[in-house]
Amino acid sequence: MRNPFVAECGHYKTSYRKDMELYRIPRVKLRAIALLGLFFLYPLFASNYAVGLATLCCIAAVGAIGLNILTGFTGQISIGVGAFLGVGGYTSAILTSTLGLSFWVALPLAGIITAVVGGLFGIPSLRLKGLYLAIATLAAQVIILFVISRWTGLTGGTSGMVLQRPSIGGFNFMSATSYYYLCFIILVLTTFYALNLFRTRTGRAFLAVRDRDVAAQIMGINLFSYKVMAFAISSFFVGIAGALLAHYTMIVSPELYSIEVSIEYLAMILVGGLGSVFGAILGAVFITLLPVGLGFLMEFVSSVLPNMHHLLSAFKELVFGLVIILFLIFEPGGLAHIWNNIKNYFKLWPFSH
Amino acid sequence: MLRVQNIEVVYSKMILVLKGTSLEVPKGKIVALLGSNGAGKSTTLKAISGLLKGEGGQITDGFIEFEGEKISANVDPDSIVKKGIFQSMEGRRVFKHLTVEENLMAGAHTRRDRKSIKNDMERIYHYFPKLKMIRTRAAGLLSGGEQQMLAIGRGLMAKPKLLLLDEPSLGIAPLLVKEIFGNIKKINKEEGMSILVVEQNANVALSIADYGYIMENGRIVMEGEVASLLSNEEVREYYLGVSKEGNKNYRDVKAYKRRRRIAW
Amino acid sequence: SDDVATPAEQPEGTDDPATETPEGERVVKIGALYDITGGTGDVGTPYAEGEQAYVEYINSKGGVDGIIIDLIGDDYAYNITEAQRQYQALRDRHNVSAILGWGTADTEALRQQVANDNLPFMSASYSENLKDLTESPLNFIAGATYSDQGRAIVDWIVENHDGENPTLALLYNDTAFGRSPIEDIKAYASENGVEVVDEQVIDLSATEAQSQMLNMERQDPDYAIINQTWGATATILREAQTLGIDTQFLGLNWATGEGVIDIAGDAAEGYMGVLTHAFPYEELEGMAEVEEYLHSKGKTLEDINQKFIQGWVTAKIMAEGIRNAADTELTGEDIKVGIESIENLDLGGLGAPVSFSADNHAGTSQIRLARVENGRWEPITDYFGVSD
Amino acid sequence: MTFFMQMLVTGIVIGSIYALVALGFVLIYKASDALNLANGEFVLIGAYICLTLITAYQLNFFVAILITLAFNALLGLTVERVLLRPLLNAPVISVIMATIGLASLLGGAVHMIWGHQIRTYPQIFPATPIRFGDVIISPVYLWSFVIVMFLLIVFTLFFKFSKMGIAMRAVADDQQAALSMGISVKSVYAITWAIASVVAAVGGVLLGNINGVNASMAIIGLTVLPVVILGGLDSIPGAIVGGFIIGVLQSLAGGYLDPLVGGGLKEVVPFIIVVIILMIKPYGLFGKGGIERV
Amino acid sequence: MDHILEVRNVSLQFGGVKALDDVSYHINKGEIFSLIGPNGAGKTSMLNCISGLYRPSNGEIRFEGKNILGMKPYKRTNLGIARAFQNIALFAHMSVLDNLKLGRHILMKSGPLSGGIYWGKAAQEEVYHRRAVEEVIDFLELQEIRHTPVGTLPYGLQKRVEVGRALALEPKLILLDEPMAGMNNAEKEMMARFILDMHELKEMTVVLIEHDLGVVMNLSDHIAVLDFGKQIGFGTPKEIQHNPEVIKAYIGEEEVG
Ligand SMILES: Nc1ncnc2c1ncn2[C@@H]1O[C@H](COP(=O)(O)OP(=O)(O)OP(=O)(O)O)[C@@H](O)[C@H]1O
Ligand SMILES: Nc1ncnc2c1ncn2[C@@H]1O[C@H](COP(=O)(O)OP(=O)(O)OP(=O)(O)O)[C@@H](O)[C@H]1O
Ligand SMILES: [Mg+2]
Ligand SMILES: [Mg+2]
Repeated sequence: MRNPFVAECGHYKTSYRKDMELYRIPRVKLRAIALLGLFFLYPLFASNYAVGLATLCCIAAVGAIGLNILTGFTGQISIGVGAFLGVGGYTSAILTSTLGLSFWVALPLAGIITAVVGGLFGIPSLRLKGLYLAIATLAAQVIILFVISRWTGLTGGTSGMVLQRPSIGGFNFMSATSYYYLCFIILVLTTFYALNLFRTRTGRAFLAVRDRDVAAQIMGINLFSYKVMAFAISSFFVGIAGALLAHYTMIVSPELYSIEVSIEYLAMILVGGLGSVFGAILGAVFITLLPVGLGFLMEFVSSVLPNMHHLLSAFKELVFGLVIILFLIFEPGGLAHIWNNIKNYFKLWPFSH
Repeated sequence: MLRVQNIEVVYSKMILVLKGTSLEVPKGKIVALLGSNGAGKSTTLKAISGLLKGEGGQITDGFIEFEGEKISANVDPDSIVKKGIFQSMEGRRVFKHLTVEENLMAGAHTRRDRKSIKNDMERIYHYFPKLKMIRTRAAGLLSGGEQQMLAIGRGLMAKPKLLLLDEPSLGIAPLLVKEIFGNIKKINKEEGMSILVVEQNANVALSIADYGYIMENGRIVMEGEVASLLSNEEVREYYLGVSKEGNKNYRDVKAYKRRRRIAW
Repeated sequence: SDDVATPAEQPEGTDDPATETPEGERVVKIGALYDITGGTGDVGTPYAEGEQAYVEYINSKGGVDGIIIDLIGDDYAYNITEAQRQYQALRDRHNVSAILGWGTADTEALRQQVANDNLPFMSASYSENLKDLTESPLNFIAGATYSDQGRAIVDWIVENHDGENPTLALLYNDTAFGRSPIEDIKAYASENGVEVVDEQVIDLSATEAQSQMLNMERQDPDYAIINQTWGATATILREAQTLGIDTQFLGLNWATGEGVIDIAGDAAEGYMGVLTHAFPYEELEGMAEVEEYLHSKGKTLEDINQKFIQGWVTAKIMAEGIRNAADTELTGEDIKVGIESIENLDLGGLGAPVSFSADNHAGTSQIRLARVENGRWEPITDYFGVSD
Repeated sequence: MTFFMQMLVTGIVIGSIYALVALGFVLIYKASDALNLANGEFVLIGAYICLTLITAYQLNFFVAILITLAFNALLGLTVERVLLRPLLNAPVISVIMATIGLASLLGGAVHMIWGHQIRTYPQIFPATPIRFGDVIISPVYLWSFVIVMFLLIVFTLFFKFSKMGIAMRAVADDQQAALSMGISVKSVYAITWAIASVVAAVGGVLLGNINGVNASMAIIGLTVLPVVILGGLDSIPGAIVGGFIIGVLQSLAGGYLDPLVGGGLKEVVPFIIVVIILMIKPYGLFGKGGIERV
Repeated sequence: MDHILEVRNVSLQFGGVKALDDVSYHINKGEIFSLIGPNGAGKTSMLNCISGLYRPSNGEIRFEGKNILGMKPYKRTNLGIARAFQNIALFAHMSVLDNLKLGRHILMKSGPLSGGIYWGKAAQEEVYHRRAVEEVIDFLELQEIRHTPVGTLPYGLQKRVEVGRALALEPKLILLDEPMAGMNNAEKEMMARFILDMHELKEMTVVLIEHDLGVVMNLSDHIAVLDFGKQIGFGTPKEIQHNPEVIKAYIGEEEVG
């Protein structure tokens, strides 16, 4: 009998359904569950500081997955993530602090409103391509920030707004651990959504638009609506990340959403691996923790060379650039690729056959 | 003039594509390299011209010798062109944003004799009058066949000692195919340019070649003077499409079982 | 949810924040946020050096009543996100008991968390917003607020203006810092019969400001208050010189200092500014300590500037708070109380004397004015405050 | 009217410097289809090197300039060799990201060497402003304008009449195919980066003379992006025209609109203009669009 | 007989070039129709007009009686017009399977919400269409490469996937632009067999552009000949073979046998 699904040695799939599962091999599924469990238990072992960092990583990962949907998977470079984070953050700030709505209503609304704004700024993608579109998104960044810092009545202008941590019933998410769980769960949901999206119709259409838009059209894909949709979906997650971040730092202010932030997010998906959900997460963690790690390095350096102190921050900047460059040169496939290599190594371990 | 000795080529460090290929192009001759899809013909040409690297390929064994001198595996394509080997790549690969004329100029990039470039361009236009009509148009806008003409013309502009042509007849109308191959033969005769041509259209290729190789699955499976190839039964049937019963009708192929490749 | 945030759970490890070194000294950890490389790095760098210098000096003297200060700080490049990150590291990783801060935007951004975490926060931002004890119960202001500085200038204008109806322009940058005193100054000016005829936004790191200066020139104000740091201030003065503008420019404290002259050259002649702290070349009692410290480093007073002194003084005030809390465990709460019990702290002339209390976290409202004469700042008034 | 004229003149001068910096972007784009986001740092380094040579080593201005240009050429070559070459076959966005990394690296190095304070050039051009009626122009401005115009003409001619132009565009179109023509992608890149870096240095020295130097000068790289896009990424005349348009409109917006909205519009206006123009001409005023035939 | 496609007086211009000049013909439902002509004659441009990538300056194109001129390309696909390109236009980074699934885009329904949640209908749909795609894979004998990224396949196989993708769409009208270019005789035979099969089994109308006259003459029911944008012949293979103008412009004297 013909059995075409010789994908992984030792595992034969007997139905299409099985062949198409997210985790095609039981061992992989197990590993995914174990990994989830590990991160769930993480706060029990980690210091508050470490939990705080992990929270920032989760939030960044949600945003990075969002950006990756647009840039990595649909091929529309966006340099406007910073501003979209801002839209999410401000929306939630206005809804909760000014209008007194609950966080649980404000969070999805922040996503939706950012999606609408993102979709709006995605309209030029109808005509613009590549770097021209990228600069249009940069324009979005600049214009949105300008509006935020000038619409003082709504946004508090340059001095920003203050937010509260969410609460549910009598429980308040003030502690590092509780907020970590909140963000972690949202990250898990986001991850599953993105993974599913890209093995179904809409996701495939995004990929098609990225690779060859003329051919995509001939497959019956409405380029315009899919491009705008990619902007909207991507912005939705960026907006959610923005809202989470705002309630974490408990402040929104235009300075929080500068171009540097946009660039940091781009770095996340590039270092992580373009067009990889998992890569986006790894990249987000990496870029979030890099300054922290460099901080440790600097502490060490300054204990050895106390007079260097002045040069340290500049040195940090230099090393940051260097790390990005080395990454691109030596691992163009990104962290996701490294991860895969490690996985492949262990898959065959201890019998490489 | 060119000797390819037992080369092995691997893509992405894993996929072995050429498994000990050897072939020779004598000075001033036309050699045809035939074979099915995926046999490794383009890979062979890229190995010679040094273009493998750009696609993640690598020569892992064997060597290539040009005019008695080994071509090191690490040398860049541009210095190979300077040695006098020019490959006209598969799939045309014209510079989309450059005009037809600029594309031809790009072909002459390594030439020092700038004066005669204008002349040569006229010669190309003479071979392909259509190109002259559209010489200021961006090459990306040309029709498939027009691009193909341009790709060949670009190769001729380089005036190499050895020209590697990858499927020059692809997408060219039958009348023009004849003309192009006629011209190739003429150039070969008049200028002594050696030519290695990869073709699916075995009929025309063999009509101008002096010698032929047949490649399957990364190996040369047959070689010989054109006359001897033409008289080989299997070659006739599989590559030339002439069976014992004479010309068949494509309508009837349904009745045929799918024919297996020649298995030696 | 409109409930006010409850205080965070105490950071794990409620161990005594004042630890002991092997030699048996008591140590208190103080965090610091510096701007060395950011938009305000021109004044941030000497200020940071001043803070570090004072701590090093006092430690070399055996600490504050035997308590060694462990100052843990880093450059945050005037970036709020980075400030947030570093604040968390200081709080959770280093368990600091108090923080020396820097920018207005980040200080205001952090004030709620600071309150939750019970960490006294003494910023280099003199934003009047930080005076509000309900919003910022843990923030302390070491110098006269920007608004007070502006008001003082308005007072000076009213007193010294010849002729009728003085007119005023405001030049600031589009940051929380830049905008902080603007509304207050406008209100105070109109109360006092000074008309604000123009406002121009000039970027912190602007190296040209031609259109703004031309616009201002059209209103031809008698005076213009600059709320910037050195770079933009010098830019303004140079543009004004090029365009031949005869307005009298007056800077708030961060727009004052040696750096302006270094960059603007003779365009700075006649420029006036607010002095919250002294110049190193002034002969003052408090300068002896500074000199002693510099000497130990093989340097002289020529090597430092007024912002260094400002940083020095701020650290000194913080040290005084620690001294007042010496008998306690030196938690954040303890130091807060310690600072609140500072009364009329004499700074040897390096700054106006400061006093804090449980319901006043603004140390002083006194300033001096100085003018650039022959390439050097000369104080032209004594300390004075807003006349109310 | 005077006010308008003054704004116009300022806009033209600033615009000419924009054009020069934009030229650096266009060159790199023509050869590699990528944006060099470290261009601003190239400008900055040029400005600092020349300044240091003049102040610390007391060199004559012209000698200093020549050394600066040589230094930047070397810098460009090094960057190409170390950074770009390993990325030869990488996607464009990786190249762009690498230049962002480069920007951070160079920025860090500059900070370590020169610190953060504004520094000013000694008076090289006469200080007394020139008056045309009521319009005031500093001589530096005038000189900058003349130098920039001269350079722009030189470059336009160079690319029009040298083999280099075609080779560059061929490389940008299809690296593999360019290689197969015998075009050395490496040397095309090396030359382009060297030239782009030299152009940036000229911009840096001029800007330094106008405004003084500090780290924020690198922002010019970002400011000029709308210029490049407006003119069309691959067009040298586009960079020039775009520079003037943005320079003038920005200056006018700064003059007339900023006071209305409370400032900051000057930085936003170029982007607004660009979006509007792009909606009408998706590849900028002079840019050639992507060619896609089916 | 039913005309599935009618082209009336279509002209198309690029600057000074007349790519199509007043072309008219019609295609019967269920036939194999070929477009031939020298290089640059306007054959691909003709297909582009049908699939909506080019907009004729003049004329009318009717699909099943409905004027489709001015309709967006993706809408025409939705009507049942599929296309395989001359210059392969596959999604190079995707597997053969995903390329083929993309061919079924219009037949599927799941959206960003249901797809992302992947529950119930969306999951069932994926499985259902996977089955359909596997049929195409079987049909074109692509079994061994179904998980291979198409970018690394040799030219000939890519051509086959390209045809497969159009086929997966289950169109009423399939436009094949030189599907046999770059194939040797045996491979051409195979492709001919596929074309005949899909024509017969799936009852598709086929429009074929091909330079191999043997193939064209054998397979076609009708042929239109273009030269410099002008239609210089229309008819059955027999008629075309004997049309002197066609012989002069395209076939060449000796070819007529
Ligand atoms: N970049 C690549 N990475 C991996 N495999 C490759 C790559 N390029 C070619 N191959 C594989 O190498 C084999 C030979 O390919 P090649 O292009 O040389 O064939 P060919 O004989 O030219 O075929 P065709 O007639 O279809 O052009 C094929 O199986 C192909 O899949
Ligand atoms: N978008 C375009 N812009 C300019 N000219 C074009 C464009 N598309 C096609 N042309 C021109 O129109 C003519 C017809 O081109 P088309 O691609 O239709 O030819 P074809 O018959 O398919 O030729 P081939 O057999 O070589 O593929 C050619 O001269 C071509 O250069
Ligand atoms: Mg091939
Ligand atoms: Mg065609």
